[in-house]
Formats: sequence, structure tokens, C-alpha cells
Amino acid sequence: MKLAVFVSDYRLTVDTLDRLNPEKLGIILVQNGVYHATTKENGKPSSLLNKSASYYALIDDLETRGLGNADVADNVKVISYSDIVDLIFNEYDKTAWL
Amino acid sequence: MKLAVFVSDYRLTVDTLDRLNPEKLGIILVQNGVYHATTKENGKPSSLLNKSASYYALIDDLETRGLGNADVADNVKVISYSDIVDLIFNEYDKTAWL
Amino acid sequence: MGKLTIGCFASLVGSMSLDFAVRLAGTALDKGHKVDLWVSGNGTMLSIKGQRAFKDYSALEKPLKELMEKGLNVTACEACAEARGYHKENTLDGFKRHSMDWYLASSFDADRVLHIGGE
Amino acid sequence: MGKLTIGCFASLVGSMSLDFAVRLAGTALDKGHKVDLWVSGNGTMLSIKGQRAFKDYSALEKPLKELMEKGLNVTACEACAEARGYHKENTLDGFKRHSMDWYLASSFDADRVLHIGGE
Amino acid sequence: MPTTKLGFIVQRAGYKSENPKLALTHAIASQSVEVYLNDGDIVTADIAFIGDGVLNCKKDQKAMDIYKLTSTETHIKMSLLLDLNVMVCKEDLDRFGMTENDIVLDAEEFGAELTVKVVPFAEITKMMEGMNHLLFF
Amino acid sequence: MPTTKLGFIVQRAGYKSENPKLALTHAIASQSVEVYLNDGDIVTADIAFIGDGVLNCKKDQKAMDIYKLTSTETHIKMSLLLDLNVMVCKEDLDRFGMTENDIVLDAEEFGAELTVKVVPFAEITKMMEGMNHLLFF
Repeated sequence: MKLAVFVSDYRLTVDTLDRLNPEKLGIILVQNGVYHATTKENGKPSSLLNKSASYYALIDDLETRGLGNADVADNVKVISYSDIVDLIFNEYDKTAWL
Repeated sequence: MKLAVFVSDYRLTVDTLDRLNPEKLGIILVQNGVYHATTKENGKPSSLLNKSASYYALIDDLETRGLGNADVADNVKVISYSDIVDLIFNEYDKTAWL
Repeated sequence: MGKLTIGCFASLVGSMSLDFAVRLAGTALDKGHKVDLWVSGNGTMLSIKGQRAFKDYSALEKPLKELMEKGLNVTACEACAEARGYHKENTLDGFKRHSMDWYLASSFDADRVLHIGGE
Repeated sequence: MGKLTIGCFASLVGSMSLDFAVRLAGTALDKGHKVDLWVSGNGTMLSIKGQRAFKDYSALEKPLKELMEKGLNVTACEACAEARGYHKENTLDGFKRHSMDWYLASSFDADRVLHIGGE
Repeated sequence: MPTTKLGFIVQRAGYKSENPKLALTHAIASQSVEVYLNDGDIVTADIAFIGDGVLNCKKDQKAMDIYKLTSTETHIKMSLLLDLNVMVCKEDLDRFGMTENDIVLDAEEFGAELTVKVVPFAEITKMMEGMNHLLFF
Repeated sequence: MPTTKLGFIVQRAGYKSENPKLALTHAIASQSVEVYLNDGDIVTADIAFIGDGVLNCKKDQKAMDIYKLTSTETHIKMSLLLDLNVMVCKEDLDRFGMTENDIVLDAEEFGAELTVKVVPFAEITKMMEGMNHLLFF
């Protein structure tokens, strides 16, 4: 299974991501999910970035919150809405919105 | 300050309760907040029950979820809507809904 | 006997916070208190006329009307309602609509305020 | 070119999930895909006619109409809408209302389904 | 028969959010979807409760008595009656100290033949892999 | 002058929930509340950002450009312009590695005299104790 997981919040109330282990995993950070890419607490990056996955963060939702490319962790690729459409159709076969 | 704090969810996304330290603290568990009174995970009761506070759980919201008096931790008092009104007016002077 | 102002910002059907607010308001009224109920944000859904009562969804139009007859003072945030397309002509009879200062004015002489904001 | 079915259950103004869904739908349409958008639960707010566009609130009526002209197929859950007092006569022109099986039927021949359920 | 398989995954407790109930009512709608499809085309719905979602399966919910609202318990029974595959994650039940005695397992009173299946998460993973689309609630 | 003091406490990040914005718009409404009150009666609103709520104070928010939506940054500036007391918890800024450089501090361009106060949580506690009612968002 090639799964694209959308994370739209910073404080997750579900632990689903911890147990998903598909053959290919993409994590697309949107809305307040983008804080996982930018925010360190007490110097530590979000533990969500520790998975063996490809990470993406939506530029529109970064900039809405006063954030930008320079704030994003190295292993996260900054993408557009158009990129999301391409990822869904071309890189993954199923989606999950947590 | 005599503060009545309403907790309406099981997975809290705020840490406000950890830092509040009023002279008198009441924690009123309503809606999915009642799970703090009833649910042990891996045998451990909710850490929310560790505060130096008076605890209450709304019977209507327990029973809605298939729970009852017998499921509730010893330090939590099972109460009605009428009791909530009395607590607000007689025991506490301010309220907080987290 | 005192005055309780309840503000509820959560959604009608999505969470049950409005069910809680309406039930608490009714209980306080029955105990002789004066109650103001302010709904803002998605809570303004409560003000719409003609909600169909299905068993699969929370249905508050009927209990709310009964409470209004008992003296519940209930007001929706006008801007929050208009932004959602809830207009005056679709508002329950007796359900007031005002700007946000109404809520603050209600709290002026309230003995207690319960602000249900979370989500 | 493929078919994308988006289901959105979140609220119009409360979260920005509907903004996301509408923006994504528009982008997919512009790229030549076919898009079905289903709104259920509080998401049915999107279907209401006459939403006032204030700058303090998310306002999607105008962008949505533009997308419908471009071929967006958009349907609200009829029961979810009725339970909230959203009736046929208050529904945006061209916004369909059906029972929940419409969403499942849309997914039947969809290449991808993005179900926005969380909250 | 061309078949599209949908997996409904319920990850949250009920009532505070409407979503777990909408998962069940939408899954149940798979029984009437043919009206929109060509003869022989089918959509199936499998349902899995994971994480806090297993709390939806508690029996003796009194939502109708107290808030005049159909309980998730009733919706689970309805799903069984309509022959949907309903799975509950065993590890999560264990974590909450819940057993099969605590949860709704069948809808015998309505004449349902299927029962709720308590299964390890690995089996839910397998179900997810076999689906065409996933819907997380 | 009979005065009722309200404390608005913002504990959550913005946009995903409408609540932080509603906190500010309701607090701002304290400026027009006299229409409902007797002469001389006053309602005041103090605002404190704590926890994830401090993320609302980030400057350079582009919500209007991108989603055509007033940013919380703009609402904070408006609050200063109307002489509301706006506090931001220093410990939470520290936790996120944010400094005064990262957040909106004034609304000089609108002619506001007040500025945002970065204060230790103890000072926010003191504010809460001095209020008649608290509203947590």
C-alpha cells in the first residue's frame, strides 16, 4: 500500500500514525499540521518527523501562519496545492486524513 | 480564586490545567471528559486525577456512554446537572472550560 | 437566586456542547436562576428555524422553545450567523441576534459566566 | 486524467478544512481532473445560499460558484442539512442534496478518494 | 461483478464528535448505493474501530434515554443486521482493560447473523491493504 | 464606576479553530458595550495568550493574501489600538524558541500607544485572579 497521510493539526488526539506501516508512506502537513515542520519545543523537533516517510508541508498554510521556507525542517519538502494533486494521483494509491 | 474547571474531552490538546493553581480547584468532568473518571490505560488511571482538587463526573454523560457509578474512580463524585448549577453558584466563583 | 450567563461557541450537531448548554440552562432556570444564553461561531446554528428532528442527530429546537417560554434569554452573534447564511427570516421566533457586545453586557451583572469555548 | 472524490465533514468557519477542500478541488479541476465534492455533517454549511462575505470569516460561496461553473460536482448530505435547518429553498443553485449513498457511489469509479473526517 | 471496497476506520470516541456516527451511517448507506450504479456494480463497506474508537463499542449506552439520540451501539447493531464486516482492535480493548463482555457483539434481537469480530491490529492492516479507498473518521 | 472585568485566555493555535479569533473580536466588543449599560457602567477585557495560543502572535501572517481572511495578527493590532491589555506568556515563547522579534508587538502604523506585554505566567495568574469572570478559548 502506498499511503498519503494528511496531518491537519498540531496536537494530535489519535495515535493512528504510530501504527501505520505501509510499503510507502507520505506525510502531508496542512493547516495547523504545518507546525510539525517548523516548531521546536525546548529545542526538539516534532516526534512526528521521526517516521520513515516522505514529508511535505503546504506553502499556503505556512505563510498564512507567518511561516515560510526558512522555518521548515530539512527533511520536509515545501509544496503547493498543485503538488498535492500530483502526489495523490501519481505517488500514492490511498489517502488518510487523521 | 475558587475555580471550577470543566473538562469535556478525553484527549486534551491544552496543558492549561497543569499550570492553574487556584486556592480552591474543582474539576467537573462532562461529555467525553467523563472517561478520565472511568478509563484506565494499561491499568493506570488518568493523570488528570492526580491534581489536588475536588472531582465530579456528570451522570448523564456517563450513562450516555454505557458507564455508571460503578465504573468511576473513588475520588470522583458522580453528580447531576442540578448539582453542577449548585457548584457553580455556591462552591466556586469563576469557571473555566478547557 | 443569581444570574448565569452561558456562552456557547461550539457546533450544534458536531459536538454535544450545545446539548450541554441547553440542558444546564434549563436546570438553572428550574432552580430559580436567571439565565442568558449567548451562541457565537458555529453555535449560531442553534438559532435556525425548522431544524428537522431525526433520531440520528441532536435536536434542540423543541427543548429550546420550552426554555424560552420559561424565560430563557437567548441571543446569537449576528455576524457569525450572517457569515454562515443564517438570516433573520430563518431565525427562531424569540431568538435574538445582536453584535458581540451583547455577550459582554450580559456578563456585566452576571453572578457567574460559563464560557464554553474549547475545540 | 483521473477522478478525485473529496468528502468533507468539518465545519465551514470553525476549522479551515472546507477552505482546504474547495482550494484542492479547484486545483485538481484546473489540472484536468474530474472532481466530486461531498459535504456531510457540519460541512453541509457550505451549501447555504446567501452567506455574507465578511473579512473576519472564511467565505466560500463565491469561489464555490466559480468552481461549479468549471464543472465541480458538489453534493450535500440531505439528512445532515435538514437536521440543521438547511432546507432546499436555502440551498445554493446547482448544489445537489442526496442521501449518504451518493458519496459511496461517487467513490465507486473514483481513482482517488480524500476523506476529510477528522475532528 | 465490478466491486469497490471502502474501509471505514473509526479512531475517535463518540458523542464529542459526530464523526464516529457518520462513519456508521455512511457505511450502512453501502446497502442502497446500487440506485446510482449500473447493474451488478457494488460498493462494500468494512468498518474497523481502533484507538479510542473502540470506546464506541461499549454496550448499554443510554444516549436515547438521556439526550434522545441514537447511540453508536444501535448503529453498530444496524451495521451487523445489514451484514457489514465490523472489526474491533483487540490491542486497544486490552489497553482499556475491556473484554468482549463490555462491548456490543451481536444484534441477535434483530435477527442479525453476523457478529462483531475482535481482531489483532495486524488483521485490520490486512483489511486496509485490501480496500480500494480508506476513510478515516 | 461599576466595572466588570473579563479575562480572555487564548490557549490554542489559530485557523484550525475559529476560537482564538472569536476571543479577540469579542474582547474588542468591550469598546461598544456601553450601549447596553447604564451611564458609567463599564466592561473591560484583558487578553492573555498561553500555551499553543502564543503561536497566534507570530508576525507576517498572510491569511488575507492567501485565504482572504483577517489574520489574528491584525486582530491583535486592533486590540492594541483600542487600548486593550494584551499579554503573551514568556515561558511559552521560550519553549517554542520564539523571541519578541518573532511576534507582533505594536500597532504603531495605526497610531496605537499600547504594546503587547511579554510576561511570565505568574503575571497572567495575577491577572486572572483580578478578573470577575474568565473566558477560556
